[in-house]
Amino acid sequence: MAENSCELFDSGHRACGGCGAALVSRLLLKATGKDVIIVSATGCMEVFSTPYPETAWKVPWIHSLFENNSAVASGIEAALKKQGRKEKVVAIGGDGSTFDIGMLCLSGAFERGHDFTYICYDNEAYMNTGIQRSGATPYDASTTTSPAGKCSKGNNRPKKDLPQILAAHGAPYVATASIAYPSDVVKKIEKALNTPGPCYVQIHAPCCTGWGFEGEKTLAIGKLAIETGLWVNFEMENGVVTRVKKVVRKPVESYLKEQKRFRHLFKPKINAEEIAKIQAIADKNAEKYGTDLKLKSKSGPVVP
Amino acid sequence: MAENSCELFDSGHRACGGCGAALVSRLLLKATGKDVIIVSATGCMEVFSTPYPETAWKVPWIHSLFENNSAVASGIEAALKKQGRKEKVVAIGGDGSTFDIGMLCLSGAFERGHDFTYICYDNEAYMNTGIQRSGATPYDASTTTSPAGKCSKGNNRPKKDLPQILAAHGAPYVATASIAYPSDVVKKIEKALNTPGPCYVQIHAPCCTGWGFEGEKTLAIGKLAIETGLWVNFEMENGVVTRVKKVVRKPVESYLKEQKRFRHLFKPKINAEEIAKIQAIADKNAEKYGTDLKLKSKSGPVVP
Amino acid sequence: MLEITEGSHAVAKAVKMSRPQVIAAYPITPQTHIVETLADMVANGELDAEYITVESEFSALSACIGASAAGSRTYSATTSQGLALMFEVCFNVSGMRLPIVMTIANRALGAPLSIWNDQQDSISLRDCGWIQFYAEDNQEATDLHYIAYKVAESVEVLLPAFVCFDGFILSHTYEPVDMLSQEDVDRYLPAYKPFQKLDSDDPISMGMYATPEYYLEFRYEHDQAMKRAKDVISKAGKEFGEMFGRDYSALVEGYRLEDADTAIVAMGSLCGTIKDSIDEMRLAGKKVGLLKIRCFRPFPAEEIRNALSHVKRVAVLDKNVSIGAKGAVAIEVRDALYGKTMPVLGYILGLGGRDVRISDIKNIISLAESGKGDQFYGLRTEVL
Amino acid sequence: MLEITEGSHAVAKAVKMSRPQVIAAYPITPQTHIVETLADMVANGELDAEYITVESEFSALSACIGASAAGSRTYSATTSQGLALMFEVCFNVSGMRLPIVMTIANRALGAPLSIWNDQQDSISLRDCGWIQFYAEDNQEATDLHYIAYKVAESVEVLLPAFVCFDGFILSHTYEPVDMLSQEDVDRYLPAYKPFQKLDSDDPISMGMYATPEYYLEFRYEHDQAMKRAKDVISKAGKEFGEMFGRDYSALVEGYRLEDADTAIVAMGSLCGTIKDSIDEMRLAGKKVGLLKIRCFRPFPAEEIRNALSHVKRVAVLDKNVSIGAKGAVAIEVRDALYGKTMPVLGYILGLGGRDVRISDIKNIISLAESGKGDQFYGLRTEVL
Amino acid sequence: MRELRIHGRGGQGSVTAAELIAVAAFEGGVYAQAFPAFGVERRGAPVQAFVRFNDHVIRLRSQVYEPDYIIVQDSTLIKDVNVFLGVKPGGIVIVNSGKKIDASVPAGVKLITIDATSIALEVLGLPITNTTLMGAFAAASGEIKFSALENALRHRFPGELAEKNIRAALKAFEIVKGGA
Amino acid sequence: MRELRIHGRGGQGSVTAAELIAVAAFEGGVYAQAFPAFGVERRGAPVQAFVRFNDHVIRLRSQVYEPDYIIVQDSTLIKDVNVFLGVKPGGIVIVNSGKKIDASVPAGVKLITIDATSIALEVLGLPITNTTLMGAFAAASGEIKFSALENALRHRFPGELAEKNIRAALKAFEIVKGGA
Amino acid sequence: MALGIGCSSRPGKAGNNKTGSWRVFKPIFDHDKCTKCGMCKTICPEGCIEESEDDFFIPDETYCKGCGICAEECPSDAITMEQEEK
Amino acid sequence: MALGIGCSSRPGKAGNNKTGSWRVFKPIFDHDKCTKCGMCKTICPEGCIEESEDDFFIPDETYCKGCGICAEECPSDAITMEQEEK
Ligand SMILES: Cc1ncc(C[n+]2csc(CCOP(=O)(O)OP(=O)(O)O)c2C)c(N)n1
Ligand SMILES: Cc1ncc(C[n+]2csc(CCOP(=O)(O)OP(=O)(O)O)c2C)c(N)n1
Ligand code: SF4
Ligand code: SF4
Ligand code: SF4
Ligand code: SF4
Ligand code: SF4
Ligand code: SF4
Ligand SMILES: [Mg+2]
Ligand SMILES: [Mg+2]
Repeated sequence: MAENSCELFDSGHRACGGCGAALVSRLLLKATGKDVIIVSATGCMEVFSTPYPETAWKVPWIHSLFENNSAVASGIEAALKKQGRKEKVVAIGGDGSTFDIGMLCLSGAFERGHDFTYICYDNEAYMNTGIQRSGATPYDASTTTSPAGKCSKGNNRPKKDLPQILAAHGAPYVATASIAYPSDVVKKIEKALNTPGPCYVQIHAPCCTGWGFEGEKTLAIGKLAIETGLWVNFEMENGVVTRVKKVVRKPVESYLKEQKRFRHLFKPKINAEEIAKIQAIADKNAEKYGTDLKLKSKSGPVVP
Repeated sequence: MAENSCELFDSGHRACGGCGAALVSRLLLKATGKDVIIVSATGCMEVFSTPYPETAWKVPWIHSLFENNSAVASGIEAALKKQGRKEKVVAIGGDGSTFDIGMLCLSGAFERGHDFTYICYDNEAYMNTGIQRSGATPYDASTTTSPAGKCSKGNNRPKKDLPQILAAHGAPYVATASIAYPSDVVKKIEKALNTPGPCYVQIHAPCCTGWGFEGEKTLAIGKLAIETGLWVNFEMENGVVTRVKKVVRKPVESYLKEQKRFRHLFKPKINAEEIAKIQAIADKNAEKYGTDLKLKSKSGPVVP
Repeated sequence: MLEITEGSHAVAKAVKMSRPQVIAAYPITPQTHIVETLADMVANGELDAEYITVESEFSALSACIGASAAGSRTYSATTSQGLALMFEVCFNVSGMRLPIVMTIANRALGAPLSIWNDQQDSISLRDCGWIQFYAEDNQEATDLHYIAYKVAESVEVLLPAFVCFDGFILSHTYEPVDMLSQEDVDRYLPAYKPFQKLDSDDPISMGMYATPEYYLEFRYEHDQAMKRAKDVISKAGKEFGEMFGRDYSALVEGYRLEDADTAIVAMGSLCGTIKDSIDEMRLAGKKVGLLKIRCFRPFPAEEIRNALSHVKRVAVLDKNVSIGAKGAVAIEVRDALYGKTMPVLGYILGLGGRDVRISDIKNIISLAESGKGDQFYGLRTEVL
Repeated sequence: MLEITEGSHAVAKAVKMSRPQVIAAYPITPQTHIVETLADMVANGELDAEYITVESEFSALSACIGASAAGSRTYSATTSQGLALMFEVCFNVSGMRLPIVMTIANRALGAPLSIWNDQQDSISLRDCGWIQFYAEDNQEATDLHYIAYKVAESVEVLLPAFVCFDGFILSHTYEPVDMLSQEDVDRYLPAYKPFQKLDSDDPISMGMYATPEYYLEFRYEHDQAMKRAKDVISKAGKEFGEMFGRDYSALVEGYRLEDADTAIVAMGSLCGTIKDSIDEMRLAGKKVGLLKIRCFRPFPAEEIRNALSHVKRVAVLDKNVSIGAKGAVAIEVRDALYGKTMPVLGYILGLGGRDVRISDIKNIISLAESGKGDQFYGLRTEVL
Repeated sequence: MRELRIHGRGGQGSVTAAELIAVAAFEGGVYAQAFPAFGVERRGAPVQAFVRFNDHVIRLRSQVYEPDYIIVQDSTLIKDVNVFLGVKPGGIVIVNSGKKIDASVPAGVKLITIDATSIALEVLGLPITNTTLMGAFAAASGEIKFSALENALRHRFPGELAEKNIRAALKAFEIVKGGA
Repeated sequence: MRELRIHGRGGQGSVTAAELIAVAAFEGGVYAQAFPAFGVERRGAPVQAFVRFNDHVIRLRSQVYEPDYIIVQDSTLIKDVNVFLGVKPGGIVIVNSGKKIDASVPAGVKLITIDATSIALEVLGLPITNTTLMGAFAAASGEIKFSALENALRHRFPGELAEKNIRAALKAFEIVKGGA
Repeated sequence: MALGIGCSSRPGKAGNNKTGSWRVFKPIFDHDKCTKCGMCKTICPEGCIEESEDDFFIPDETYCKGCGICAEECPSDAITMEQEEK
Repeated sequence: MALGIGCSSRPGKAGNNKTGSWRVFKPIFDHDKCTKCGMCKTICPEGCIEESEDDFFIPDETYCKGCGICAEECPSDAITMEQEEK
């Protein structure tokens, strides 16, 4: 048995091969070290890591429900404060638990200003239950509850802007990251842990099973999301964007066409109109966050 | 019996004399007219207007719970759409139901983009249950769950910025108003009703009982809130502030000292430190929204 | 037409043919296949309904309240944690007398979390004023949806209904189901005519609060409606039988019970396994029979009393437990039989997906014969 | 020391003296005075606890989970809609075996909304694996909090507990209560020593999920803990009696029951009115007695059976109804008495704040004597 | 067992009056129980509160239907609420009024009117009559000693406020004692 | 009643195979029941699915413990899972493998190995073996007619995909038929 | 009277609750000062100020709670609150 | 074995689940190409790549699911995936 003492997240967990969320678990514990208490919401991560009695977590870990990790974390933080203990408190949940069903507890905990870090591993749908749409599902992605079909082009709502929403709650530190850039993930989590008050880090965690690509491409897909501007890596401090990952942008097709969830945009024939809408989302992101790397040449943003 | 056909909100309701929320009900129905369906959350307004069988509402009205008016409204909107009906849908709730316990359903409904208007009558605490703190309670206000005391100066959190939060949800129209300016309230509700998608209007509704002032002062207190910059009347369209009520600002004391909930800041002795913090909140509001009316003289903002 | 299909798909088809106008549901294992199928039907234009992808079960059922109050036929589905999260809303729906139908793909309730089958979820909502049907197989699960709508919407009743079927065990099982045609369904279940609705041309206030002057009477009326539902269910079940050959007029159903010494009482898919067990035991000369409870709310106390009056002993199988007491079915069956003298013994089994086999049923009969009961059955003592 | 005080204040003082380290609660009538008093104590430095003003009951109890799991003694209070909203969390707390104590100021459940008293709220959570105490008066309400913590935290039990007392009727009533001193409480209820906790020096995973290999056994263990709680309650109640003169060792308590022909069974504040009624009826020569159920979970079936074996008839008063069935207490009492022959009749009364008077109790005894029961009592037929 | 019903309006302190009367009675060795008519009434709306007095523990939890004593905080209530409903023969009704009451009290019931508003305005500077009427009640009923009332008021209100209320109560106490 | 157990890995289509076998059996007039071993298994993890065949309605709802037939989609499973557990004497085990299996089958049980992966790769261009193994099962068990299998596949998969799968299944069918 | 199914009711009964009885002070309108601006009607939380035939505004005593807002807000100081003798 | 109260457990048992059995392809590390950059270890979702005594990186076959990420991401193309014969 791999008794690897530096590795706080154990092998033997049940994630799909190539799971982005599993990598989040590992990076998270790398950032926190052992003096942490993790509160996990129901979802893939909880399910693949904690069938009784085989927990993969070597730090204190608790799961209660799908909707309440922020509230459980609030209670832990209060107890630690009362007991004079110094562990950091981290709540982690998937996008479903974070964007949707957990919003009540999340909004409440941020409003109250507890000192904890909330991590959302964002695989852009409810994966554990079989790939249903969440508030984080991108525009036009086909899921089992937003299927592409004769009268549907997939999910018809834009991705909810949770970082902005939590920044509007007065969160001192809000950041986005991607497992495609592991050290950036670790750095941002560390920064969140060391910032007093409720902090939020949303980590893009591609899901081979749910998005429809081969497991080996997990990081590659994550990179493409950033390179096309459909995912922006940034930091916000006290509501102000302070750091953005700049890129030389690629057209969104290069990201979309790699994934089954967008296949209906290409087959039976290319749906240029919808792809243009998605391109517009990327363009808006780029503009809003100023992600475009100005090349030395004066040709402007490299959007074809 | 007053059978007043133009008046869609009936006399005989049980609000305290001088209730700001009661005035909101009346102004709301003035703005909506009869072709509307109202969804009301539990709270003072629901309780003072609908003890069986004495409803004060002459338009279709439904109450289900304290936390779900947005979701009920979502269902109504969907049903009307399916049935090809044209009534407007309005969800209304107090600040407790809106800022706190209703956040799950509210955030979900805004994320899904239903075509309805959400009205929050903001009396800055849970009044129906006896003046407990909500996420909308202003800094330092003494309530029964954030009482001023030896170790407490009242509510220790700033007011949650729900307009900004809902704007970050992509709401096309978000506005604040005050019963102190009745026609502005009506105008903003009308605008919200006529803007497709989920719109939000937050109406300052001073509560004589909960804040501790005489009922006749309800509008006067509302005006003071605006004149001191502790409440800002503004409109946001697609996330951008498009209109702000400008004022010649008064110091916050003039507002605070009129209300029992802030009495501990003045008695037994003036707590200048805390008042300065509240003044800073007003100053920040003024700066953020640009509320200060520049007088002809070049003396700058009239903040002493 | 007899076709072989997954339970969830059969249910989804039945729902579709019931022509709901608004569907609001939130995914949860093992209910997902139902709502995914419905989403697909909507996406492909096969079902002309508003499908609301809510952010939680709390909103799912709340949106149903809105839609139903606005006069649309309304549907949802859930299970376990999802149903638990709806608890407050469930009491609300029934008290508001909105005839919503909701499928429950029965699953255990946490903690500990379990996605597997038992009936704790719907059983623990037995007070909430909804009709509760339990299906033995996917044929019943399917048919009960039509009946549920018909009963729920009847003016004598005006109550919401759960159609419960065992998660995975039925929901994920392919088996032959005789599906009605749309025309058949339309004949049986005509277009929805709401008793009252939110309508600006005829405004009413719904969901008002009741002072002590009125509250007791509202609860009484609610309870009376549930009691009236018994007859309405019988009639609707009979009519169904007359039209389509499968009679559901009985709220409880006996199997080889007439001459039985030992009666088993059970609900849901367990009944199938029990029937096979009974056949085997009968071959071995044991006079065992089954009383299946198809409708748990309204509770058919009299029917149970009549059906069991002649047996020597009763073994009640519960896929639930009221911690600190017993299984809920056992408690209520004993209540129904109060005054009788034969032993009525309860067995709590199959919780959280623990498989129940023919041999288990036989063991239980042995236990019952030796007077042992009111216990958990099937414990792996090695892990205790 | 005997002092006259409001029920809610007495409870708040008892809570304070129990030294909770974390309190998370959400206001709801008629629980508010308790949590307001606690907030005030914290604001004035009389109580050194973290007081979390959560945004909902769902979070209130969830925060308690976190605090309790992190090793702090934890408290909450709620009622009605608030408790209903906690339903899913309640099952979670108990399954996670966290010894949280929560006061329930009993109130009716909507729809229709009602802020007034009955016991539908906690009764409808009877499956959820919490200990349930019901107080007759504010003395009991107060004392039961110490006992609740002691029992809940005992290693043989490790279960959460509701202390239920009737909303308004007790919570808002001033009456004399003998309050313990802090020293007394500290002697009876020592500082909290968690059985296990989240701790980076000794990490564990809590709230894992259970596959079908384990789930049944976890539920069994939960049920066993509840059964063990019976003895632990008796012991803790006896110890309380020995230390402070009020003995709570019995889970059920008789009043003039020894020679009664007719026994009334009831819970909560109704018992006071019933006792006065019994005294009057006794004067008129009627042999009536009361069996008060103080602890409804674990359900004291044997104790009830023993206490009632000699009576000629039983009238069970329920301030709740399982719609489509009966009152929950009546059902379980009949279950407990199964095999007996005296009539056991149920009366559903006092819902949503309908006042219950001595004359009502007398009427019910008449009804019971004439064999009429299993009905709602006290309907205003003029509004039906 | 004796029972008292207090009629007032939301905001007039009827519930506080009931509580303080119970506290005072308890100090005098009487077992007392005080509770409001539970409702959702808001400022201005008619409300009620109750007190029971007994020699031993009070177990009864129903509302009060046949009071021995009635206090009416505001004579304007008489028009809208049947404040005398159920009063026991031999009972005492205390009405705050500066004028004669034209409503007819049931036979055998003693009616005391006292201008508590004027007293309160004079002594407290506010038209808050609940404590004043407590003094009247103490004098009329004999259920509570004035000294106990003093203690109860001192316990509830801080410093000078308590003293003022005591003075108002005493004034009413003396008027009623004198008049009786 | 006959029972079949299919062993595979998450993502290999074992549940689909069970369903389609049931569909085909049903077409042949047999009452069939198919269901997965309900679990939380993810892509790659060992999974199971079951089919029952009967002449009349199947009421039994327990899992399959003593199968008449076993299909093993992936011979690497044999090392980690006891795939032969409970197999009935006289039963048939079909293992996808290009090589001889070294695991010992219980006595009286017929072992058929077939290189479904190669067939699938060849015909479908993908190593997805479930449909191929259905063909082998049809031939070995006689529970389903090949024509019924064809219909089931055509019903489930669109156009050319169905035809390809049918070709793969047929190839396996013929191999097993030939070998049998 | 039958109960409204699900605790529902048609409008029209709120007026049964005559909130005029709550009143301690009563607004007295001075028509000489009144400019008929209508503000009082707009802001009365009871909605109980009516326009009379001659365009003046008068409170409906059946419902006026005497809150005094109209008096406070009347731009012409045309309303005064007087303690009421009932 | 007694159940962990409340479905709790100490760490250490996850490894009982030998996910190596899920593997179809197997990563082969070419130590000649390897620059010892450590990327593979960082990004393996199984956390099953170890640094050996000689600073090279090797996958733990007991747990490696054969996802191929390491091969895909290795900056030196030092890892190749091969179908495994078990
Ligand atoms: C109240 C409740 N509703 C639904 C579920 C079912 N459920 C469990 S996990 C899950 C989806 C999780 O999605 P997400 O949070 O995005 O995590 P992921 O599985 O994608 O990692 C759902 C719907 C539940 N456990 N509880
Ligand atoms: C689930 C639930 N929790 C608590 C309550 C109790 N409650 C009813 S209204 C209310 C406060 C309402 O506050 P707000 O929304 O601000 O309206 P207001 O009363 O101030 O007008 C509370 C806490 C409830 N009805 N339901
Ligand atoms: S479904 Fe996606 S998120 Fe879940 S374990 Fe598999 S790869 Fe990871
Ligand atoms: S408490 Fe405040 S909000 Fe409620 S009715 Fe009275 S004045 Fe209006
Ligand atoms: S507000 Fe004053 S001036 Fe205007 S209409 Fe009313 S009374 Fe007349
Ligand atoms: S006093 Fe108040 S209630 Fe009366 S008319 Fe004026 S504003 Fe309306
Ligand atoms: S990623 Fe490649 S080069 Fe880097 S350590 Fe691993 S095998 Fe070597
Ligand atoms: S193939 Fe995947 S699981 Fe195996 S070592 Fe490489 S990254 Fe880790
Ligand atoms: Mg997700
Ligand atoms: Mg409020």
